[in-house]
Amino acid sequence: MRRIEDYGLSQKEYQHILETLAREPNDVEIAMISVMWSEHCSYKHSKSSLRRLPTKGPRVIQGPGENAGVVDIGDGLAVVFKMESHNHPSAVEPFHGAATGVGGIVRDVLAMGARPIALLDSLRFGDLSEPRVKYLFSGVVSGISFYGNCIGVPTIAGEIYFHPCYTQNPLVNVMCVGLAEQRHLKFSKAVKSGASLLLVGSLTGRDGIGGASFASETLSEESESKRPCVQIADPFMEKLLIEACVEAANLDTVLTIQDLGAAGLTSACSEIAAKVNKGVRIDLSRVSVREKGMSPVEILLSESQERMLLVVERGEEERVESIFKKWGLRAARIGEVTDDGFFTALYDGKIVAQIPAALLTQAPLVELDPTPVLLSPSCVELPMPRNLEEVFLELLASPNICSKRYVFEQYDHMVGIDTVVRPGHDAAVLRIKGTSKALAMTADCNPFYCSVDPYVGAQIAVCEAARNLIVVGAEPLALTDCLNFGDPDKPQVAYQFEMTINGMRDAATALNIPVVSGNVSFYNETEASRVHPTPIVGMVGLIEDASRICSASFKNPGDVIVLLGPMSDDQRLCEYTRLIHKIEHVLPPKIDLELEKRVQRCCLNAIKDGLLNSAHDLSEGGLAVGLAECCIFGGIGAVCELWNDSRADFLLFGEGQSRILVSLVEENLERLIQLAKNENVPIAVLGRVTGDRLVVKLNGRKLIDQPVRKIKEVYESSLQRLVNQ
Amino acid sequence: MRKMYRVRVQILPKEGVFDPQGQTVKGALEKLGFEKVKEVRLGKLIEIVLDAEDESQVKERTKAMCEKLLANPIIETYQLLDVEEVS
Amino acid sequence: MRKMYRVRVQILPKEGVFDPQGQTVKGALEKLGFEKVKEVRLGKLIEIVLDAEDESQVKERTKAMCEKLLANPIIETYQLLDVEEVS
Amino acid sequence: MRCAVVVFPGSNCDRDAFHVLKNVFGLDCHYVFHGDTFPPNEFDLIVLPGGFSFGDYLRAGAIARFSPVMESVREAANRGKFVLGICNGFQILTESKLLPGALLRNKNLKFVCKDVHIKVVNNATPFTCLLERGQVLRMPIAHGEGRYFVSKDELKEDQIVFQYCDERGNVTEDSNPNGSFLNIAGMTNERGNVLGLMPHPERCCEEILGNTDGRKIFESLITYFVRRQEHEAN
Ligand SMILES: Nc1ncnc2c1ncn2[C@@H]1O[C@H](COP(=O)(O)OP(=O)(O)O)[C@@H](O)[C@H]1O
Ligand SMILES: [Mg+2]
Repeated sequence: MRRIEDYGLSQKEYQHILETLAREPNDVEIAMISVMWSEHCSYKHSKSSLRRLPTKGPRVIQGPGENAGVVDIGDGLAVVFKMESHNHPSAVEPFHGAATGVGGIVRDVLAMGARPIALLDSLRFGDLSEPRVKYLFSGVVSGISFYGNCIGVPTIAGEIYFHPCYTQNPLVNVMCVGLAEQRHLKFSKAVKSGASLLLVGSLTGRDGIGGASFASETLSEESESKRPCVQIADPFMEKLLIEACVEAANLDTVLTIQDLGAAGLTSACSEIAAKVNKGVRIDLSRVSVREKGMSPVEILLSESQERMLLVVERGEEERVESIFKKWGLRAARIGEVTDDGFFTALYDGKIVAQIPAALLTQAPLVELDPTPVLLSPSCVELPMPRNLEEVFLELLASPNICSKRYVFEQYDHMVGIDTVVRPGHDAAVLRIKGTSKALAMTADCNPFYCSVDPYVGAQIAVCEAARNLIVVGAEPLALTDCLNFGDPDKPQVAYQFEMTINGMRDAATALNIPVVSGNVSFYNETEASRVHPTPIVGMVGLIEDASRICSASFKNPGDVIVLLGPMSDDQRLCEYTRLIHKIEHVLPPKIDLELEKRVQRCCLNAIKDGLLNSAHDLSEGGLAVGLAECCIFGGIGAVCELWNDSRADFLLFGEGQSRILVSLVEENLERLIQLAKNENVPIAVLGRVTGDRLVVKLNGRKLIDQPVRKIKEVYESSLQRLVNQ
Repeated sequence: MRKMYRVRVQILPKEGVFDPQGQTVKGALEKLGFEKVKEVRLGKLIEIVLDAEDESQVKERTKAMCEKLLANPIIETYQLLDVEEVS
Repeated sequence: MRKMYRVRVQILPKEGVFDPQGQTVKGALEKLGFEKVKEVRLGKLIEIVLDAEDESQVKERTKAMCEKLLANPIIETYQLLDVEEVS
Repeated sequence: MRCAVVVFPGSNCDRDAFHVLKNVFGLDCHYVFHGDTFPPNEFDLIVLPGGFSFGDYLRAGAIARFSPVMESVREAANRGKFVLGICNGFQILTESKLLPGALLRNKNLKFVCKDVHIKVVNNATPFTCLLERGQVLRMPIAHGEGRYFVSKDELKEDQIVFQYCDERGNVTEDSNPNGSFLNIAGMTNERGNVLGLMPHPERCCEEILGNTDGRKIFESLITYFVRRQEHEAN
């Protein structure tokens, strides 16, 4: 019986195997099953909850279930995207862990027959004052830079937060967006028996064996020693794979494409087979290996990077092979699709494993056992700081608010020459050559909100992502997510997870934004700490008319500054309470999904009508930071006068939701007010774009009066200073 | 009396760790006609000049530097190549 | 009879070429308390296993590899460290 | 003007250069694969694009220079055809000895992608004939190995075409993004028909991208080419 636990299987799971097989599995088979049934591959803790998410929409070509989601954007084109985590590998070896994370998600997009056109990265680290955190941060950023730059896919957006809960559990989530002609998309349903399996790309080595199981465990001393051989990134190989796969995808005789990720060949082959109720028969002796003496199990479970599997019409292999050869890559026919539903692996002419493919892909699900966690109080009486201008500057310098320029300047964000709105704004925008369209993309999640109220936090993550797209003039198309949590067998974690799913479901339903792909990463905890629930939302939007792209920067002196949405003094959790008052256990801001929807619609219509010169979503740091950012981006000042009896600190820094700061020429103001009225959206004129200082007055009294040059300096130099300290 | 030493350290990818850099160089060498090349591994060479009392102190210090900073034990091994007194 | 050899080559930035990597490592070492470090230079170490008739052939080949590909004489110098027969 | 964009396996700005030459300037443009060769008179302009030609793990451009296509590029250069190496293309040109010097890791050891300003030092080249001496252009850079190094005796002043500078054209240390010797951003060969530059002119040729300063380099080339042809015809 010891052997079962060694494989990380439960007694119950083992019984299930015995019943299905009607015999004992051999050593190879049980190893395959055990990896495939790890949380990382099987989603056994999350699958049933994920079913609650809305996944359908008129534009959705492919929702969850394939390597990446696919959305129709007209002109015969489709946008393909997905997000994935590489947290555990990055905690151990930040550079190669993050780099291989980029590689993995790129191959998911490639597998759909799309050309990768953009990367986004969502990162979480501990406090930057710790040397180990600095090491992880620098390693992760240079790993992403190394890989993304080399493969020529621009990294155009992302987000970074710092909090001690991530000290030992950094999060590295990467999203890839691809573009494809619809007629060249590849789906697993095209797989037919008799078709050949071609393994292409890198040699198969011993690297990463057991990686999936490793990612399905809490990090501890013991897991340090169980650590699989670290995977080394080879972006040049990936670049060759991209070119060759994109070319091969143009052939109708290439039926489907599958990446090799966790659990390597075992996972790739069983997915190909099980999705269409077929089997596969592969000969492991035909797999080109990097090291001598690799055993069948090692070949089956190797997680060597930069490999893909192509399912090719029988007799058409040569044509495909010649494409790969042109790019200097090998393609080996390792087997074929069969009718029998079995995953059969041969080695040296002998069968070494033969089990139903569906047994591998359908692990028995585990029921979550959530225990509600009491919510924290909503209000506390906080003392009023003496000098709000100092608070303002401190907030601008907070690593959670300040510019991430230090990071995104290390990423090539222009290769491809489509980047119209560069990183640093609400959402990045890529034009689509040969059309009048553009795509906007963003990734968002405020983990502090989620830690106190995961339901509201998840709603806000979805709303904020959508708002970020709206303000550049894009219509949100669909979202992908990466759900980062602790150990799901712990009742509090299970509860956080369930509430998060509900929050995402409700917001996505209200805003009509389907979920088309995603990823779950559990076990982001150590004995000492556990990550905040961190459901990253990645979202892609469509701009029909690329000449109507809006951005956050104030543009022209004399323009009127207007707040769309409520003038709020929301006194709940925000960066201000955390940073200045050291309070992080109060409820996050409220969110009213109906209001949110109306504000977004109003703003989008105003942009489409050409009324606005700038639009900026208000988030961390509230109104004051929002104003500062518009000034900094535009290199121009503003004077705003607020008349309000509420608390000055929360008026300036509170993070009330559903608010967008816009600027426009005075002639358009009437029309904007009319639009807001029609949508029943609160609207307030705050001031004007002018001069070279940001001045904010409340009830006639100056609260902030700073040169734009100075706040720009604070905002843009802070991160680098923290890293170098 | 303190003396000056020059020490050289090599850092190579650990046995079993994939070395795409070495692979690429090997491929290029083969293409250039050096077909007899069986294996190439690419690593770092670090030359350090330091002040110490004697050779054994140099060695001990250098070892500490490697373990603390110069080598990444997860993927690399280090080796002291030589120590030489310099004036 | 042909034999297998392992040869090691070091490639260092040429005198007069600024070596920011070496500088950075030196700075980091000092920060860690290794204050006696006077100078650090960072280069490449390439280990090549190849087939040859004898040592002198190995040396000649390796030299050719360095001149053709491995080192750029404008910025780097190379040096054969050792040749060793392996089985 | 017939143009070629050379494609190394790891080139990743090849399609960008192609798009600009073909769709922005309407030139007759072709891809040439690294393993192919072409007759020396086939193309009037050959672009070596940015990217990571062969992964560039050893040294940027070190392996690319042995590609068969580089023999053709060399011959075309000898015949006075225009050769433009951008970023990785610049690195390949120095490795190939078509240009003097070498490109080293950036001084701060980090890849850098941002807009910089460069100043026209020499406008007596086909690449700069429509520009004024001292004129300042804004252009994106994106490289990890852009620190230009050349020994003094190898350098002839008039081979320097562009220098990194500030907005007003002052060549300062602060405006040097990678530690290049003399802030050098672009160099030609002695004859003036081969230009290597680290900034990416192809990234700033269209209004929608917010900057069209790069057009001036291509426009110069086209103008020079037409003038030369007229001259030869007479
Ligand atoms: N949080 C989620 N929300 C929606 N879909 C999800 C989520 N997590 C995973 N999925 C979907 O489940 C499938 C399996 O995911 P995953 O194992 O990460 O894919 P892959 O094997 O390509 O890495 C994918 O189609 C993915 O989009
Ligand atoms: Mg996949």
